[in-house]
Amino acid sequence: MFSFQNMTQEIHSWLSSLMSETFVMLVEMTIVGILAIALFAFLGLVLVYMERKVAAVIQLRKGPNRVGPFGIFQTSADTLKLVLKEGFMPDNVDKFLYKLAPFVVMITAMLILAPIPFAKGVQIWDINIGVFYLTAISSISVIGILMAGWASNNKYSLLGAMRSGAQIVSYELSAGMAVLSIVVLTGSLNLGDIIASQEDGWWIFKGHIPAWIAFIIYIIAVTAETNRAPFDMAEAESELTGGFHTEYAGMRFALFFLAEYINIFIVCAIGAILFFGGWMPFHIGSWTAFNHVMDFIPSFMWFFGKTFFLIFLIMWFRWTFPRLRVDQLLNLEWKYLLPISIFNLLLMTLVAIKGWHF
Amino acid sequence: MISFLKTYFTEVFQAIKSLLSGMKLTGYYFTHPKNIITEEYPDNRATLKMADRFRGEVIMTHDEKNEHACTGCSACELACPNGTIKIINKFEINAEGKKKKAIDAFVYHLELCTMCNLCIVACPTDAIKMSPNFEHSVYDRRLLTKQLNHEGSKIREGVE
Amino acid sequence: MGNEELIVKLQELFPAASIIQGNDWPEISFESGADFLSTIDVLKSDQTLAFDYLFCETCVDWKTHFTMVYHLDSTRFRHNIVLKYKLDRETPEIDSLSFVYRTSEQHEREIFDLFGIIFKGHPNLKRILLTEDWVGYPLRKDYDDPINMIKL
Amino acid sequence: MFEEIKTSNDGELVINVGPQHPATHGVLHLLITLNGETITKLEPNLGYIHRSIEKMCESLSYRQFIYSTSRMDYLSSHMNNHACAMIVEKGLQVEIPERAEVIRVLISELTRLASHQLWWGAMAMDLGALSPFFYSFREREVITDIMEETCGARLTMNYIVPGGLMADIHPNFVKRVKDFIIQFNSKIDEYDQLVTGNIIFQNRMKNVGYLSPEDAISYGTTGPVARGSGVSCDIRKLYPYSAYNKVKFEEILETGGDSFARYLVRIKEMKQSISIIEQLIDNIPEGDFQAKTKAVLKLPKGEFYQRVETARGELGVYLVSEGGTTPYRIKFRSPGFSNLSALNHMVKGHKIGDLVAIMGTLDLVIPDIDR
Repeated sequence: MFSFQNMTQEIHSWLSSLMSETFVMLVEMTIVGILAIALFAFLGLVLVYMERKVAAVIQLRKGPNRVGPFGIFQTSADTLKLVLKEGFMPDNVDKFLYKLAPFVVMITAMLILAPIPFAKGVQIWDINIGVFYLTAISSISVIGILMAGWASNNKYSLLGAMRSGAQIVSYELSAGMAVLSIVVLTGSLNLGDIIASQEDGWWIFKGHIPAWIAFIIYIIAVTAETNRAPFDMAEAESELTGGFHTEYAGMRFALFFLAEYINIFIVCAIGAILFFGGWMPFHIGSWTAFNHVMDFIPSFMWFFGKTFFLIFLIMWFRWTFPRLRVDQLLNLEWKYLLPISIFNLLLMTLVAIKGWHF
Repeated sequence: MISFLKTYFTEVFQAIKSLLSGMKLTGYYFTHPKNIITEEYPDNRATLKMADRFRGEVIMTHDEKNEHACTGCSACELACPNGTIKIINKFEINAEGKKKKAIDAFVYHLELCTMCNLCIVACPTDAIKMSPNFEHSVYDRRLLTKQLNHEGSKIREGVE
Repeated sequence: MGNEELIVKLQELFPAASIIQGNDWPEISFESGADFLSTIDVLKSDQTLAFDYLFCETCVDWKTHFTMVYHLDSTRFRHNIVLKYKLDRETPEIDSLSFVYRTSEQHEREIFDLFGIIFKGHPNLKRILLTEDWVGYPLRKDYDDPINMIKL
Repeated sequence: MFEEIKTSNDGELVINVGPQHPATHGVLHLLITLNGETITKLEPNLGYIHRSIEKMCESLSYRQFIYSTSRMDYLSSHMNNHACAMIVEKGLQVEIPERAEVIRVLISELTRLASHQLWWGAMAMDLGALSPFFYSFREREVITDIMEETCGARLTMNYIVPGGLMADIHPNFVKRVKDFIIQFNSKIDEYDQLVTGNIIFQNRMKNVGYLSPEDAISYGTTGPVARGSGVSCDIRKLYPYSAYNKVKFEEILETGGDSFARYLVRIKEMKQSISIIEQLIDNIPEGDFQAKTKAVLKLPKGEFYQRVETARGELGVYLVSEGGTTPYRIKFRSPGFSNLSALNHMVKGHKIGDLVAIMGTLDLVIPDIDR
């Protein structure tokens, strides 16, 4: 069967025959870096296009339909426009931080790509504390947002950044709790192990009600963490005109924009890995024949299919719900999500200890 | 304690229920793209039919003999609230050797017009009317000042 | 209360004022110098009148003098009167009603802006529609601005 | 070079909301003082779209000045025109044909529906839900199409002339309005499903922007704003004009006084408008659509006042005539201007997000405020 593992191994052995080990590593790192950036740009284009189409159909519109068939090149054209735009910087901004902020947000988003297994055997960095790494790195992006808000020297930006800070710090907790409950079930922080543990069924089906609750909490918390509506406090265009990126234009704004979508992809990918088995095909316990049929669908299609389903869910939220107020946002976290997720974690631990899951 | 938990969970479930009902509606529209109401304007120009009373601009009707019904009474000019219409009159000698007032130019400033229809109401001979044409954009605003009577046109016989 | 009853009642309360039946509602007019705030106080607090709702406040420039026009409604009895107060053209001054009817705070700013009438006791009397440095009061009949032409 | 954002000593931050701000729906400028995210003071700064309509009307004839009032509250342009036409008719003492009155009311109610629908969509958009805007515009589009067919324009119709109407209704009018009623009745539940029942929306609206009945009267608020506080102020009911005394409808009163009450008033008013239209659409009397009037209108010397219920509240037109062909002085008491004055009172102690919600429920139209 077709496998990415063989391909990467062949490339590795071919390179090893050409040069010394250090150079092989350098070349491989470069290739991986280029691939990551390419994936980044491609995902950005696809997700923005997807968002616009989903929004359009929900809102009884057609959406982009002029550039290319069904407007598929619309986002490329937009990117071109943003690249060509003047990199405008207002007076009285803190120039260093103003320029640095988009890159902080962007690099954070890129770093999280490392431990994600995109398909069977396609993983940039197979780290044994993968889940821990993800939760640790994903909280750095708030620094970029705070930086942007502060450096812009704009009151709206500052308010937006402060809101975002409060929001991300709070919602990290319940997202972490939801992630932990799966870690409790598998007993491993390694993403590869977590996927492998779902070979006989995904955790959302195996883990009973606690897994469902964890999933719902996870999806709410990550919607908030990525600053998406209905939790887009940091931008809140009808309140703060644009929030932390009010003063940004051109490519710098595009980086924020891109990072937002990459973040959505990443959190959905993690969600897919934890609850829906990542690239693991749909398997049911001991139905060997059925499982074999499912194995014929390539693993990367399973991964991207699940991820895009979750992305669609988050988009669906955005185009349905009104925005929460900032104090209600924190209420929701501290009065509802956090207590529930703590109890859910206890419940999950009980399930794991007693072996009540399938 | 129990009652607190009960209200707490009822609240949570009702909240989720209300959110799901909203998602049901947007989900319905997402899965039923036939509800899309977009009109692709420049593409549907061939089939686009404006309402017959639509006020797009003032025109002067001319028949096939290049004759109009405007006597130059300037009732429309007086009725106009913005000074959109300017009538320049001339005196023609007709067949019986009588001097007769006729219009030289019916100047219409489209850029000032608010399409209030007062000039059409005021016109005693129904010489002018509103046309449903709404595509007025031009590259030079001077082009918006129009002369409504055609070149070489004259007043229709019998219109006083 | 019907209009006729209102006129009778007002005549009792304010013998000095001239009261006529207008097109819709009774009109009560005061000459400049009358104690305006106490008049309003009576109109608002009298149990049979209870004019608690000021729905229109404006001014008319009569070239020789100004007339402040107040339209009052009673949300309890649903009767209306028109109150007029004559103002001197040289020094147009009147007591502000912004503490009696909160709505008049903005209306008085507008009247100050467009007519130049000084409202004594107004908390924040400055131009509202025009810019702070605008010269003249546009709704006065002698106002003429050749640059920003309003008349055709 | 780097200048820090300055706050006053007690930590207060002054922010300009507007004149270009997505939630002010135009060029309203609010100067808000914040303590953290809590608003401590709000001062509106008006006049960005002041066009001196009152002064302009002093030089326009009685036939001409009606059209310019469409540009005040452009969402209820027909009601504005109606008020002006009625005041001229009052001065001339012209009897209006029954048919014209009924059609005026019909178009008024359609305009009110269109206005409330735009409000519904725009307010949901202020709160961050973007889809309702398109759903409300789908129905509103049908109304504007009906307007376009009968009146000749979609927004600033200028369908009214002193003495009646500019033209008779279009032959399709009755049928299309009936179709619209059927369509609207099937869609109004979606509004509740998507927005009214939504828990996030209810939390945003309830107990926000409280306006007590006393304050509502004192601030001169009218329309749905005052009715949300339980103050009866529907001119259509209290001082019926035109054909409103021939139809049965309820004046919607909510006692909550908060944003949600104001929201409910408008939602319920839409249903009342539909009921008024249903009562009248089959009973348009035959006859002329216009009374005979002179070509040049002259009002007798005197003062005239006409109150009309627009979609936003009470519009008062005060006209002073000196017997000439133009008004001597005309004053438009616009609903938005008075409603806005209550804003400062309502937002105190609330968050920025609430300011947007409260402004949404006030349903401000900026040209109406500035005139």
